[in-house]
Amino acid sequence: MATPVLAPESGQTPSAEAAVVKGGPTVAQRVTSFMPVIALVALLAALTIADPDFLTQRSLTAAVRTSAPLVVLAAGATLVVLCGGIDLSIAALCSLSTVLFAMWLPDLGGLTILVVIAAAGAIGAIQGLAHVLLRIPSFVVTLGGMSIFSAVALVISDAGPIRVIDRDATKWLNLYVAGYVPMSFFVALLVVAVVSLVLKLTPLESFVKAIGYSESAARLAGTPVDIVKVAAFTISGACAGLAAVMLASRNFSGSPTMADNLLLPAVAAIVVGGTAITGGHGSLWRSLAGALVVTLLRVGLPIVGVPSAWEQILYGAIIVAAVALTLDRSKVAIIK
Amino acid sequence: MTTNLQVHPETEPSAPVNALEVRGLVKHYPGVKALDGVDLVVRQHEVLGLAGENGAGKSTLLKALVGLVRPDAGEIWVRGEKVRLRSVVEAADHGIGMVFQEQSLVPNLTAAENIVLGSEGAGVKRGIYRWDTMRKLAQEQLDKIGSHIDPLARTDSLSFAERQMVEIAKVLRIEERTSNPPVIILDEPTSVLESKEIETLFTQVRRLREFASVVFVSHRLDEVLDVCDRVAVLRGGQSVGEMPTADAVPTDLHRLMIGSTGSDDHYHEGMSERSAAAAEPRLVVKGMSGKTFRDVDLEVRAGEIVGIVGVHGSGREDVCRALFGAEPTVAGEVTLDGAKLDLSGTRAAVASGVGYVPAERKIEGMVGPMSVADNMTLTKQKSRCAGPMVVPQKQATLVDKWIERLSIRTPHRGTQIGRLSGGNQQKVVLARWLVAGDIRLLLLDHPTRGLDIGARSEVYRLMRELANSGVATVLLADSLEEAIGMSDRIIVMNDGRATKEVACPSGGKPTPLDLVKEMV
Amino acid sequence: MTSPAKADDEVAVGPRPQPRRGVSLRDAGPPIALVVIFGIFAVLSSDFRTVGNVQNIMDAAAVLAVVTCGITFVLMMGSIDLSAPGVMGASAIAVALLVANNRNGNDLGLLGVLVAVGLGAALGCLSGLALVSLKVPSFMTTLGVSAVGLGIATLMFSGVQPNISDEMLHGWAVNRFLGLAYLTWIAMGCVLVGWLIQRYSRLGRYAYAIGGAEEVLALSGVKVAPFKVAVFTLAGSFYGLAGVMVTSQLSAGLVQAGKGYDFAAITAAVVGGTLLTGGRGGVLHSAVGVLLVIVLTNGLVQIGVSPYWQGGVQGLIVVAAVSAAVIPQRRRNQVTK
Amino acid sequence: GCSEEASGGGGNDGGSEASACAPEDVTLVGQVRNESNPYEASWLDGGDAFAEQVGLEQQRLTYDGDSTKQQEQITQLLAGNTDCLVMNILPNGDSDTLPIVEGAQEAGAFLVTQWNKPADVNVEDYSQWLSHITYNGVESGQQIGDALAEAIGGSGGIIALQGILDTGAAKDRYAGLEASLDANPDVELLDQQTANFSRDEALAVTKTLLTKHGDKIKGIWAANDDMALGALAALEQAGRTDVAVVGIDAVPDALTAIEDGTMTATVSSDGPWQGGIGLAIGYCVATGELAVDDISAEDRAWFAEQFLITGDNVADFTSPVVDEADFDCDNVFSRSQGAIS
Ligand SMILES: Nc1ncnc2c1ncn2[C@@H]1O[C@H](COP(=O)(O)OP(=O)(O)OP(=O)(O)O)[C@@H](O)[C@H]1O
Ligand SMILES: Nc1ncnc2c1ncn2[C@@H]1O[C@H](COP(=O)(O)OP(=O)(O)OP(=O)(O)O)[C@@H](O)[C@H]1O
Ligand SMILES: [Mg+2]
Ligand SMILES: [Mg+2]
Repeated sequence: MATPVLAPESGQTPSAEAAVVKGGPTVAQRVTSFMPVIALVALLAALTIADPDFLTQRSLTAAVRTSAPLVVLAAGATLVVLCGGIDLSIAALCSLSTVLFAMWLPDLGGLTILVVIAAAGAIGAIQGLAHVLLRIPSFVVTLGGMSIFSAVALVISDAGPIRVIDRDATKWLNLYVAGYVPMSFFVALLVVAVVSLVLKLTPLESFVKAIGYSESAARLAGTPVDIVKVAAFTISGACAGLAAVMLASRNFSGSPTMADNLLLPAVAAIVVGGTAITGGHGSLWRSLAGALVVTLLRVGLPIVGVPSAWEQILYGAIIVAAVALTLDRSKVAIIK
Repeated sequence: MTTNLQVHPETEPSAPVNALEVRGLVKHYPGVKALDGVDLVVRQHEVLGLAGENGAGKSTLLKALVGLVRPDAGEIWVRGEKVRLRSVVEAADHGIGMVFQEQSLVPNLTAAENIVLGSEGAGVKRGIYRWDTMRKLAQEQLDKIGSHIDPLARTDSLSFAERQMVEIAKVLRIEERTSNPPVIILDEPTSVLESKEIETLFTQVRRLREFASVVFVSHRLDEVLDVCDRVAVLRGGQSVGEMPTADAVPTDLHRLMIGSTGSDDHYHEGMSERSAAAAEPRLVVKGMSGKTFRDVDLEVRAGEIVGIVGVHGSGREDVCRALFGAEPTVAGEVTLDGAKLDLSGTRAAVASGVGYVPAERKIEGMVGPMSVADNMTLTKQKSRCAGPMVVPQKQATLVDKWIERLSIRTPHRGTQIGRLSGGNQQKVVLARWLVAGDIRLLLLDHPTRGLDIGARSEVYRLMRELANSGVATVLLADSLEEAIGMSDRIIVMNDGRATKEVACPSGGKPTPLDLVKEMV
Repeated sequence: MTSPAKADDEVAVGPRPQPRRGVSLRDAGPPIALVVIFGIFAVLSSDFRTVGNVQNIMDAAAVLAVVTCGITFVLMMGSIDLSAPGVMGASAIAVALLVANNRNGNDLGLLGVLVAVGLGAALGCLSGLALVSLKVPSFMTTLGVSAVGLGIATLMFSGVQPNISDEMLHGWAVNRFLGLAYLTWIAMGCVLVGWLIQRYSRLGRYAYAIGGAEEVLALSGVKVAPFKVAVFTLAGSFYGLAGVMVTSQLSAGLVQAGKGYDFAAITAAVVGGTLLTGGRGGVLHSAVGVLLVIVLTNGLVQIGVSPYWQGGVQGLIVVAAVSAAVIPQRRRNQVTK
Repeated sequence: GCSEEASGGGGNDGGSEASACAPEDVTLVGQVRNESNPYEASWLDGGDAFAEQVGLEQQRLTYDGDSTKQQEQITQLLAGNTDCLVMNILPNGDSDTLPIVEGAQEAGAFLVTQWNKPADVNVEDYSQWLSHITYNGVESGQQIGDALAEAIGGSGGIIALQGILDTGAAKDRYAGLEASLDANPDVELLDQQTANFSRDEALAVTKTLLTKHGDKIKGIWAANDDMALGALAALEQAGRTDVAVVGIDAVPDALTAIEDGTMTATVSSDGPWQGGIGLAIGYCVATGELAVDDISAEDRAWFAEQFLITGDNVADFTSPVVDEADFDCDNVFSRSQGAIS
């Protein structure tokens, strides 16, 4: 065997070129990206079967109107999650913002909406800065933020609700677009659409995903990691401010604990939408669908007559099942 | 585990029994035929080299041999028995073990635990650790390869080479599982080692041959010829031939691998031309100090390639990172083309035309789940944007051009980069700095790690082209030969200081020995 | 909040290894912080530095310590666990209904406690099974299991408060040994057991390894799924015991027995130096974290900080403590999630 | 374009003039925080008892003490058929009342609220908000404060456990304590902390305060019985038997404790009655037996009768019975102690 033994010459280049195929998503991938919507429809169908009265236009309108603040909260926090972090402060910041809104409204009038959103955005930015400059995990920064915002809200409101007397500033939120779509939900859709489009059309989407999947690679590729992260926290904060305006306009008051219970539903909405909690993979549209699923579970189960104890058990089972459906595992290496 | 053995005596291959035999193995991935009917024979007590370009299917084949890849078709025979391997454990039961291309130790466990991981045997009784036994078991394995590592040291406190030893000690555990001589598979074990460490490894491999068969993969053909008894070559997922190494030379192998003879001028020295601009110094570093290096002076002229050599811990990686703003500096003055270079962060570095290719490709170089196109254009936004907007068409054209130019093997620009073979991933990472054409200083940390000889040659050619166009390059080479072959000047670093500068012009190259003297 | 293990900066430092023997600064930070904060409160408040108050702090730490013990194993794997409120609620009501009580004729005593702990283990197992079989992130499975646990608790509660009259269980909260309540000794026992599991059992070491590099375990032929399920089961049984302890303290089974313990325990573990990305820290770290949190809560009341501000001050100190602990390890290209 | 209120078509705005509902068409809804709290569970049971009395079923809703969830449920409920909908609601906090009221008004549902209402919101301004019932928190806070002062012999230190800080109930009760302290100048308030109406938190807070103030503590004032019971557990664990404890709500455990002599006093809040009475008022109006216009201004927002329960009279309260007669349309306001001032 002194001479090399050549295998029979097959093709000239039996390499990958011969096997080049069209890139882009396969059928299976396409289906998984629609899974959040499929889960939503399935849930709606189940609720309708449980109580046929549930599927009326009035009832659906009410449900999407109800979901608006949750959609906004979840959409904002989705950006942080996509960057690989988490924002646990959204709910407390939202509560604080309702208080600020109610306090400032008499002086600032219609401008209050913008001022509150800007203030909440600024607070979000401070958290983002603390996260990137001090290198503290976002979980810890926002956990601290959560208790600090709650304390501030309690102190400035003297631990009580503040009435919103002047309802003109937020009256428009209670209108309907095209007769059926509640304005607040429309605004929520607008937020999701605008942020998604900005991401899609600019390099931001690849920045955010690169940071989420592998921050060190993103940094060594020279992407503006810190700026993008701070921006994500800022938008997350601003969304909390917008959600606060929606809640305050719905409740005619601001209160230091108003939105506190929306934290876990908002994070659940993100995960139910199929966004990877580890970062990188996901989108705001998914969180929109997730927020609708969570809202339907929150309001639908009791309204169709599921008893309280069973409601919780079903809620637990269904959100897990929903995530089992929606998460695209080909994009997430290890499920932690 | 005998239930998994399916013995077909009637088709038993003729004696002497081969340690391992592969027949017609096929494996498809979406868009890629990674294995296309591979045949391979590993004899008892031999070191078999496996060569092939990046993406030829070497790793896939080897993973199939340890049950990590389920082949679509084909047969695997172990010592005359046809087997079906469904997991690492089953493979180990048949005496096959592997050291993976990416190091695979748990960093926060002790070396001892890593060595016995998955087959603790007497080290764990009813779920309870018996540290003494565990240590003894690990020590036995370490003794086999004559290593003096403390078995109870945490793995992430060990050096790279020590970790490699732990990996080998670990893979030798399979001896305890079978009475037969084991088959040890080493997938590119040398790509992360320094030359001294490689020598140690080769000593081990030769020792292993006494009682085992070894399959050895490397892109450094001289190594393959050095340590192996026989080489088999894969191309495009097929076996294209094999030869004994006794009197083979790298070009023979090379010819088999790519189907034609490569040029002898491996490092494209002929291409090197000193442009007029070459005279002016581009990068000037004066007295730069950081955590792991002190008072480093460095000058790189436009169009020059300067290699930095040194052993692990010499601080050369950190110098590179510091120049890219990825590692803090405490003192020093750095100018690029006369202007002060901002070392405050990677953004600033990129903005001033500095590029960096990190050694840790998987972690720092690329974003695995993102597409080839996105990875390639992550840095240079202008190349794919109009104003603030991404223009998909522009990006597609550009990316396709570079895929073509660097012959990157990918089904599509939209394929996740993580699905490419290591070499092709590296090409994408390199391409990232080239797409905009505005690079002034390129810092290359092991740019050819894991690349096949063809791809290497490609990268070298690219480096030459860039140099000719005036780019200043700092190269931390994969091997001394590479440093010598590519560099115009070589800086030797030792213990955080630049201790020596060696001129390295074409025609007047120093020998590796000259450098090693300075390094230690 | 958890990142793929490979992205962890611990792995990234690979080529530039630093010997890590002895006590690292990261390990020393939380105990130092504990001593400093304790010292500050002791100076500020004479009520704080009494023996009675130290006993009180130890007693108050008992339940949180047990919960944190459980959650530490999950965090060590790089997963997260939000199921404590539901699991504790279910086991609290279960034990109240199983030992001598005012609702039914049961009087199972210690057996009742074991059954309640078993219920906790079963719920934990459910989280783990959903994680490995449905491949749903633990964040969601444990959130779901928490809701399920609360539902089960509410079903068992059925509108009438179960009060316990069991002498043994009641005595755990009331009787003292060496100045500390039996419950506190039980908690210390849990920490010890947890530490032994972490150090000397395959389960504990594998949990640690899963957090370090899960994919490597698979390459080594270790099936990680059963260990993950086992870790969640272990955590669940700690929560179950914590629920029993709350019932013992209140002499009554409360559905809300575990309210707030999920985040409190995560905070304690993180403050103690356990990384949310896994592979670092441990039961002893967490025990220090628990003491830190409890000392803070207690001290703020003792020095008379307004109740409105207490949460805020606590949040601020937690952030400050963690940032002080990370400053020594800050690196340029460090990944913080 | 935008149009105002497209989906509210089902409501008969200001529908008090609309034709009365047939009794079987009435939908009864009771909503409380959760069923895992004995007081609120008994409230829903009281609602069930009333529903059974009139041959209907009560829909039981709970919202986990989550204001947003409460609003969401109400919105969803009001988006269904609201023609003969009767709601007996426990708003989570003061601020949650108004949106519920406005929603019910718009949808034409019949609403009775209890406990929480902002002081400046007037029930009479709404035709569908039939009545608001509460107990006089200032009075109950003061009553137990006085009982506590008496139990410790008129002088000594006490500590106070506050409820959820942003609820009217917590504030009123605390105001009552302050009034009682004014009347008992020798009683000193050593410390006050919130334990959020929770037994568990009360246990922890009390333990800390016990070590802080030690033997100076002679009494503990708790804004509800759950916290009082938590304080009792803390006292027992500290081996203290010399401290008097008072609470509010008269939950069964507290009554037992008063019988045993470990607790000093509480104030009755009659959960089952509250659960029934709200539905009863709504039912009477919905079926036309009672016209909103005929309800006197005093009965639109009123304090319900409450009793201070001590060792002397505890036997009268240990087995509360719902008297069906209380729910007769002529009787629904019989427990009124007068309008909320
Ligand atoms: N998990 C996977 N999914 C899709 N394609 C894959 C996967 N693993 C390997 N491939 C493809 O199979 C082919 C063979 O890859 P393999 O890793 O075996 O190459 P190799 O010879 O080891 O290359 P290198 O020398 O670069 O390591 C490549 O084209 C690669 O892109
Ligand atoms: N002789 C031994 N007996 C028991 N356990 C040991 C022994 N040696 C090492 N170990 C285990 O190996 C691990 C690694 O050792 P090392 O001293 O580095 O601790 P570590 O991993 O840093 O632990 P920690 O995170 O708790 O500080 C230890 O956590 C310990 O569990
Ligand atoms: Mg390979
Ligand atoms: Mg240690």
